[in-house]
Amino acid sequence: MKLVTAIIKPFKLDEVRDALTSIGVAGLTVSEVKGYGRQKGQTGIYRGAEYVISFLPKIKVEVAIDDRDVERVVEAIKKAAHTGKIGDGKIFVMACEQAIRIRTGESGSEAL
Amino acid sequence: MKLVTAIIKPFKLDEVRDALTSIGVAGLTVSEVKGYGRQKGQTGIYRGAEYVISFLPKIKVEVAIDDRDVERVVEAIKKAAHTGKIGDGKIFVMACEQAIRIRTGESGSEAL
Amino acid sequence: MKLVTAIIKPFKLDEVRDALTSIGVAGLTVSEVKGYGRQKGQTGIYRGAEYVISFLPKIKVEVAIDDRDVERVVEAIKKAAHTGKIGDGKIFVMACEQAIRIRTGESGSEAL
Amino acid sequence: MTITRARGLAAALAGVVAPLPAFAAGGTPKIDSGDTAWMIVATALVLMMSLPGLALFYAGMVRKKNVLATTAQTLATVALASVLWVVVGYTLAFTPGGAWIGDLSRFMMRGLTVESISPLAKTIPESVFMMYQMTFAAITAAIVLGAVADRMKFSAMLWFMGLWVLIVYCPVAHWVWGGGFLQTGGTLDFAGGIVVHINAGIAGLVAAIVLGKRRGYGHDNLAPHNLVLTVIGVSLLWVGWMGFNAGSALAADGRAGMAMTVTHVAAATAALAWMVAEWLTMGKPSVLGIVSGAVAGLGTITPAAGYVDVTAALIIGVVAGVLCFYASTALKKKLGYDDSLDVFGVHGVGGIVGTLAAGVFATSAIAGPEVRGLIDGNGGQVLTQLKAIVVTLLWSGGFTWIILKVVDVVIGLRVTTEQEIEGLDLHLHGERVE
Amino acid sequence: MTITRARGLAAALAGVVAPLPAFAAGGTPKIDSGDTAWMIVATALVLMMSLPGLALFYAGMVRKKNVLATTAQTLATVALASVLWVVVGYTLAFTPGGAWIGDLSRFMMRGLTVESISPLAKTIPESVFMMYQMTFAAITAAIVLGAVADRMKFSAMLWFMGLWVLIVYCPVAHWVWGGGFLQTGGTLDFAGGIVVHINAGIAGLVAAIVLGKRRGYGHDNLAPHNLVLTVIGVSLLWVGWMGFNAGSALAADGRAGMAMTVTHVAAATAALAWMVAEWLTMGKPSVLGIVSGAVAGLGTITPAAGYVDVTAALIIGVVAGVLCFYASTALKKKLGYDDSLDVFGVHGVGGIVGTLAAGVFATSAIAGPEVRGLIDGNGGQVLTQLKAIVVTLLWSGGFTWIILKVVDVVIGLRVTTEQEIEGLDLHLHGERVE
Amino acid sequence: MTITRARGLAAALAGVVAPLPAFAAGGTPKIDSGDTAWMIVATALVLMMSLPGLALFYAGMVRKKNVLATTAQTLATVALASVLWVVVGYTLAFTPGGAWIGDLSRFMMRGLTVESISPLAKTIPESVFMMYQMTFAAITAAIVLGAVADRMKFSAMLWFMGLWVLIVYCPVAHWVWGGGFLQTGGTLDFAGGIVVHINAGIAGLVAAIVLGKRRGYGHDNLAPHNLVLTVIGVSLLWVGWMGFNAGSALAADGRAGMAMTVTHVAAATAALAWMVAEWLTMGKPSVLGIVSGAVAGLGTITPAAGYVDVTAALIIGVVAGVLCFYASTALKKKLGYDDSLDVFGVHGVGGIVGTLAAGVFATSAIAGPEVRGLIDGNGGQVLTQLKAIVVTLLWSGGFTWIILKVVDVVIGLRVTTEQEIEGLDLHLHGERVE
Ligand SMILES: Nc1ncnc2c1ncn2[C@@H]1O[C@H](COP(=O)(O)OP(=O)(O)O)[C@@H](O)[C@H]1O
Ligand SMILES: Nc1ncnc2c1ncn2[C@@H]1O[C@H](COP(=O)(O)OP(=O)(O)O)[C@@H](O)[C@H]1O
Ligand SMILES: Nc1ncnc2c1ncn2[C@@H]1O[C@H](COP(=O)(O)OP(=O)(O)O)[C@@H](O)[C@H]1O
Repeated sequence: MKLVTAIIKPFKLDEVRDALTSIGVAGLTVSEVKGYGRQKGQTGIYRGAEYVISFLPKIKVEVAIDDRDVERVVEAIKKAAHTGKIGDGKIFVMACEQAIRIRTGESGSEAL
Repeated sequence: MKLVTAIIKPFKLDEVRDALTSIGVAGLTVSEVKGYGRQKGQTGIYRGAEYVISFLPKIKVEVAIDDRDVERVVEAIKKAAHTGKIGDGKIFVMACEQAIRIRTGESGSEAL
Repeated sequence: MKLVTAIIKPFKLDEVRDALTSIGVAGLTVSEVKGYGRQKGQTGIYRGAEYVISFLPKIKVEVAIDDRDVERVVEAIKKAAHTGKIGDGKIFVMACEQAIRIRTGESGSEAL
Repeated sequence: MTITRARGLAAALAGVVAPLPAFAAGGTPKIDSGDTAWMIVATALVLMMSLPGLALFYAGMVRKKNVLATTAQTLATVALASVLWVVVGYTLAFTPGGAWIGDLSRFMMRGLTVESISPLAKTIPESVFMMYQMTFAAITAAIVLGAVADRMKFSAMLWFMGLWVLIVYCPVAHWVWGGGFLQTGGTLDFAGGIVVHINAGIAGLVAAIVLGKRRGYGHDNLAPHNLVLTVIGVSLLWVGWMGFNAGSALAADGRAGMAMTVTHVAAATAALAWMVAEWLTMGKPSVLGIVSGAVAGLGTITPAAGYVDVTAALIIGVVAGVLCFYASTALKKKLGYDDSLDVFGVHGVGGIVGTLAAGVFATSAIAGPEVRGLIDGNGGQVLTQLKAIVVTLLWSGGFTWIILKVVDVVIGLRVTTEQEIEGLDLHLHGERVE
Repeated sequence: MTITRARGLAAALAGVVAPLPAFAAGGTPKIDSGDTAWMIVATALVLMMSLPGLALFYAGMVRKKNVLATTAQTLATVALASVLWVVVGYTLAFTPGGAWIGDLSRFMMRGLTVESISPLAKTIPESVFMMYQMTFAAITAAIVLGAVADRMKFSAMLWFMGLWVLIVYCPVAHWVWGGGFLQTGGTLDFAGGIVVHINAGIAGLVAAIVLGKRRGYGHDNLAPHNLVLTVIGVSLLWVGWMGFNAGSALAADGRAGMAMTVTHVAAATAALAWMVAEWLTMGKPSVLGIVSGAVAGLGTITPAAGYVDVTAALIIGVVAGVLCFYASTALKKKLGYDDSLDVFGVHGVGGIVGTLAAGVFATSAIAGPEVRGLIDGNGGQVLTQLKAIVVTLLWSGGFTWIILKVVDVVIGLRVTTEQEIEGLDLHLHGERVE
Repeated sequence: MTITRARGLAAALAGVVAPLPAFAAGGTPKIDSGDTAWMIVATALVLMMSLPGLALFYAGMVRKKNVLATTAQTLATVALASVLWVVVGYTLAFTPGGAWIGDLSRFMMRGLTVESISPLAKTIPESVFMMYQMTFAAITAAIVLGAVADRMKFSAMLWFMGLWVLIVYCPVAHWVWGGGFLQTGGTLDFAGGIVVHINAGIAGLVAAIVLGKRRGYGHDNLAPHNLVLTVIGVSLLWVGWMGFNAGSALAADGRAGMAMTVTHVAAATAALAWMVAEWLTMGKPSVLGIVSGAVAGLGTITPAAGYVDVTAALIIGVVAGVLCFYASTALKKKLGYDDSLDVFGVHGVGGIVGTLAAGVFATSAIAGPEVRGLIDGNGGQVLTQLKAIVVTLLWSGGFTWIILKVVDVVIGLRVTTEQEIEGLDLHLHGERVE
């Protein structure tokens, strides 16, 4: 199995979720994170004092999937999260050795 | 070493922590996440407009452990987080190549 | 590639970010987490009732990097996040099989 | 003080003296320190209803990304309406003029001194009367905006509200309170069922329809992000409403006391009624329901406040709570418009019900000998009330539509999709709540 | 105005005229616009103490998952108490009747007109007097709920509070202010040390014991989730208390001015005293401590407000701050009950201390010739005060226990464990704060 | 009431009667229930400006980690100033004494009874006058703290504020309102442009410079963490300012009505002016800008409130909004000090502009025959105003500097770097907002 982690722009979350469910992904976990990258934060001015907001709000989507689904899932996220503007985010793929569903005790692909 | 990640129901956190410490786990990291899965969010009605709360609040527990402890840790989480009702969550096991304790510089199992 | 995850003290975030950028790391993702470990939470007293704050606020920094940068990155974090006091945190290194930049579709080291 | 506001100018000019002992001060204008003390405070209370009352009531109900933008709308509307009021609004609404509109004798408040007294309020300084009426104009305009929360451009909002105060509010206030044709025709509106609530309610409904639904309406979660703010807001509205309704007696007397009493009783009753209705039909009594009920009760009793007794207030409270609950949920769903914060369902429906209720329950025992409703055998009063309701719905609804269409053509009413998704706070004001 | 509230009905009926120049208006009832202006506003101020004052004070101290449920309790209690008050509460408490309870002559407020004046308040409309007293009944009930925050069923809460207002509050109010036996016996309670604070404090203690401790008490972190809300709440309580204590003079006169003065002085002093006591014993002055001190000072001065001078207020403030700090921390821990938001530690202890302090520091120089405390050589006053305290503790404590036990048997008092862990907001009201 | 505050003691003692009909009550002290009602309420309103008004205004603008510490500063300062005021502050400021300072005849408020009347306010109880003035002392001190938000030790803050009230506030209040040399010299300061705003503004500037910049100034994001709190705060400041400015008439009369009118008009106008200025120069109208504009307008009109007409208020509003915007952004940046919450930019600049504006726009038509500004042909008034400004800047600036330096040497002014980074809430008070 693989764990696919995507860092995306917050307003793309609904589209990414829809894209994933439409290709059969049954579950995923999201969290609020802050990103730092090529996309520079705006320079803010607050009453005459300038400052740089270096961390921008992003959403992290984690989805555990079967090995054979990796390509489709990555493609789906890529398409749904894409705006073409800097800061669109990243997708990371890692090996996941085991997965267990707590409710039933099922494990492996069954558990996803 | 392994990194065990569990997505659980929020009100089970204290039980999971107690279960883990009782089998000798010395440290863990938790964060608030939102989950999407078989457990469908309730349909809310707010002043006549229906909507689906598709993401439910969950807690992510991450614990790095020695290879030989995997089974016990997974069992402990499974038992403590179990309610038998849909939405109980998942446990993922991944390989962790290296761990370092920042304070002392120790690494490997020493660092956990 | 590797995914390096560091759990650090919140007030060290700026130093860690500066240390990483100064050695050429182009991007990273941070999130707020809570930690449980050797560093025991303070015992609070609220109107005569004692309680233990067992989870302490920590920051999780995730940075995906090339294999050859692991040592330098780990060193940089270690140095920047170090106070020598209990609770300084941990660094975990995991294998990352694939990385994709959503904006351009680049993958592998190019994407970092 | 001799003349209650709703009987107003005509009576005042004719020098009619209400034959209630407490009102025996007679017709000669003379500043009374007690009445003045009360009316200054009543003015402060009504101002508090807008800022921070209404601002918080609304801010708590929107999504977090729009909370500051929502407060900005109330703040800017109150400021704008206030400036327009001293320049030309007051004189249009509250100088004699004719049946439709006042004259310009107080343009830029010229001639106003520390000694001025309006014939409409003979025991307090005119400056206080003018300010008190200003707070009504400001809150009425600000109420409208709840209907279009989350999607209107700030610049368009300013143009809309400025024009609305002058073209819609000032004439209606003149008709009902400034000596205009509805007042001389005998319409009863003690503290603003018609001028404030129907007026704002129908404008909100029209605006919601012209702007269209919020993105995500019907599938996204648009529920309130922080009802604690809404609870603070409603609480301050409730407290401030003592100034709104009891202040409309324009004196510190038994009339004000009775108005305060029935106002509070109707609010409490309607809060419980909405709570029970929701509990029975939806399974849980929501905090939003309780506070919405309170506002519904307050809005509904408003036109009747100085005319009815406690028993009537209990009845009006129950009816207000149940009807507005129905209007804001089942009915709204059926009709399919997206009135974001239920301006029509609460203020519009409440204002109509209350204006009719004034015609039914007004009683000489409370309101003085000239005022009689259905229960005193004067069924015609209900028709008089109905006429005023229809006229106001048409005028306010029609001109609201026209103003919005013009503003839409000239600068556009609605924010872009990206702005709407990412939030007005960041896009319109460059700020966000952590 | 002639008669201050605490001297009340008996004196009023006997036509006693206080020999202070400022009170020289005599015994004939006549509405004064200045007194009326002040009492309408005082009513609004006391309403603001409950909504949003007390609601926020409490909401900020609970955990985030229960914040809306906490506001719902205050909202619903105020609404319910208000309706019960106009139906039967007012007449039970404030009509002559007998030594124990009033009669039913004002049932459903029948006979109340714009001209009505109560013999208990001869310069303001009865409607205003009735409303002013209503706000006291409402806030007293709402205070009780702090003791059982985080664990009571909403339905049980409604039954408890409704019965409590009728069975506990109305009689005690009658005894002390409505011509009952404590008043005729010479008890001094200017603005509610007995009727409000002891009454609510002991009821809270009993309720906390009957309901049992919160889950997690003693090991989980139950600290306040957002003290900013609590600071807003206490600030509005503080401001509103001017209406509570100075309003209890029932007139805008020197008595009201002195009551306001000592009220504010005691609050400020007690805030500093608690702050210093906590700083010395715990190492840090908490914001919760400063605001708790202010509330302790306000509650403690309440029974003495119209009777004592500034020096006494400073002493009362110091004692209140230090004693209530001790009662809410060390003492509570020793006794082992879980009074969630320290209703007994602050209101109960404060009320007792203040009621005794009124017996000690009351002085004719401030309170008029008939009133003399220990410092004026009348040690017996302290015993009179003590008797009233004991009677109230027994009545309120006893009936609170009985009401709760009955409600427990019929519908159950406490939420389920899952509801308590996951939060009342979601389970009882279907809402949450983002 | 005969004597407006700013004309004060000298006139009062001479028994001068203002020849306005509404003021015809004459010079004999006699408590009027209407005036008393209003002044009790005005006192409550000004108290509400500090708690929770100013506390929230400031708390919303700091970072989340310092929000409770910021409220603690306001709370503790108000409590401390109140206690100092009854002990010695009032008698220093408002008893005859000499040109520089009052005497000690009211030390510990000795001799104050329900009948006492101050020669400075002949229609209300002295207790009310004393309390009203207390709220001014408290808020003036609390305003100063905005300049040093986020970095001052709590203990040092207490010492600083206690000394500042006695050494800076009391003398200046005596000079301008208590019969001191600025008042007898003809200075116009209706409600506190000099005593409150310039005084606090310059003290804030000096304190900001003495304490040094916040860590991270110029590169970290120091923007407000929750402007909703700030909006609530400013709204309550705005409402309370009716008590501040209209209350400074010390009576419920036409003067109070005019003061309320121009106060509100200036606030609304300045809010719009700052909004437009920011929109044009920065591209977006921020909520912070709108509310800052309102405060600027309120502060600026304060010294002129009882003396000018509506047209002048509109002009003053525009000038206040634009100038304070400039002072708080471009100018502050140029000068390079870190006045955290713009105490000098808003209150200092606003106070100076308003005090001059009073000299320009004061007109006998509003202010009575003895008062004439430049537009009435009395150019000398502007010089008189200027003199008072300079004297106050020097006294307040100088002694603020001295007090801070002494406190710094004795206990240190600033928190440690770790405390500043991790937040004052946790380190100074052991609490945090979830
Ligand atoms: N090496 C990395 N490791 C972890 N997260 C990263 C890394 N590089 C970028 N990110 C995340 O991806 C987000 C987008 O990256 P950025 O460089 O701003 O834009 P783009 O991907 O379009 O070049 C960042 O805000 C950060 O959260
Ligand atoms: N494939 C997945 N990848 C990541 N997280 C998942 C995945 N499937 C489920 N989850 C997480 O587990 C939670 C519980 O899953 P759900 O399907 O609702 O219930 P159950 O595990 O009882 O079948 C989800 O809310 C989500 O956070
Ligand atoms: N085994 C572990 N798995 C995951 N996170 C851990 C683990 N051990 C410690 N942590 C994280 O590291 C933080 C610091 O650990 P702690 O034991 O308190 O201090 P130290 O690393 O200095 O010994 C913890 O708060 C927790 O977030």
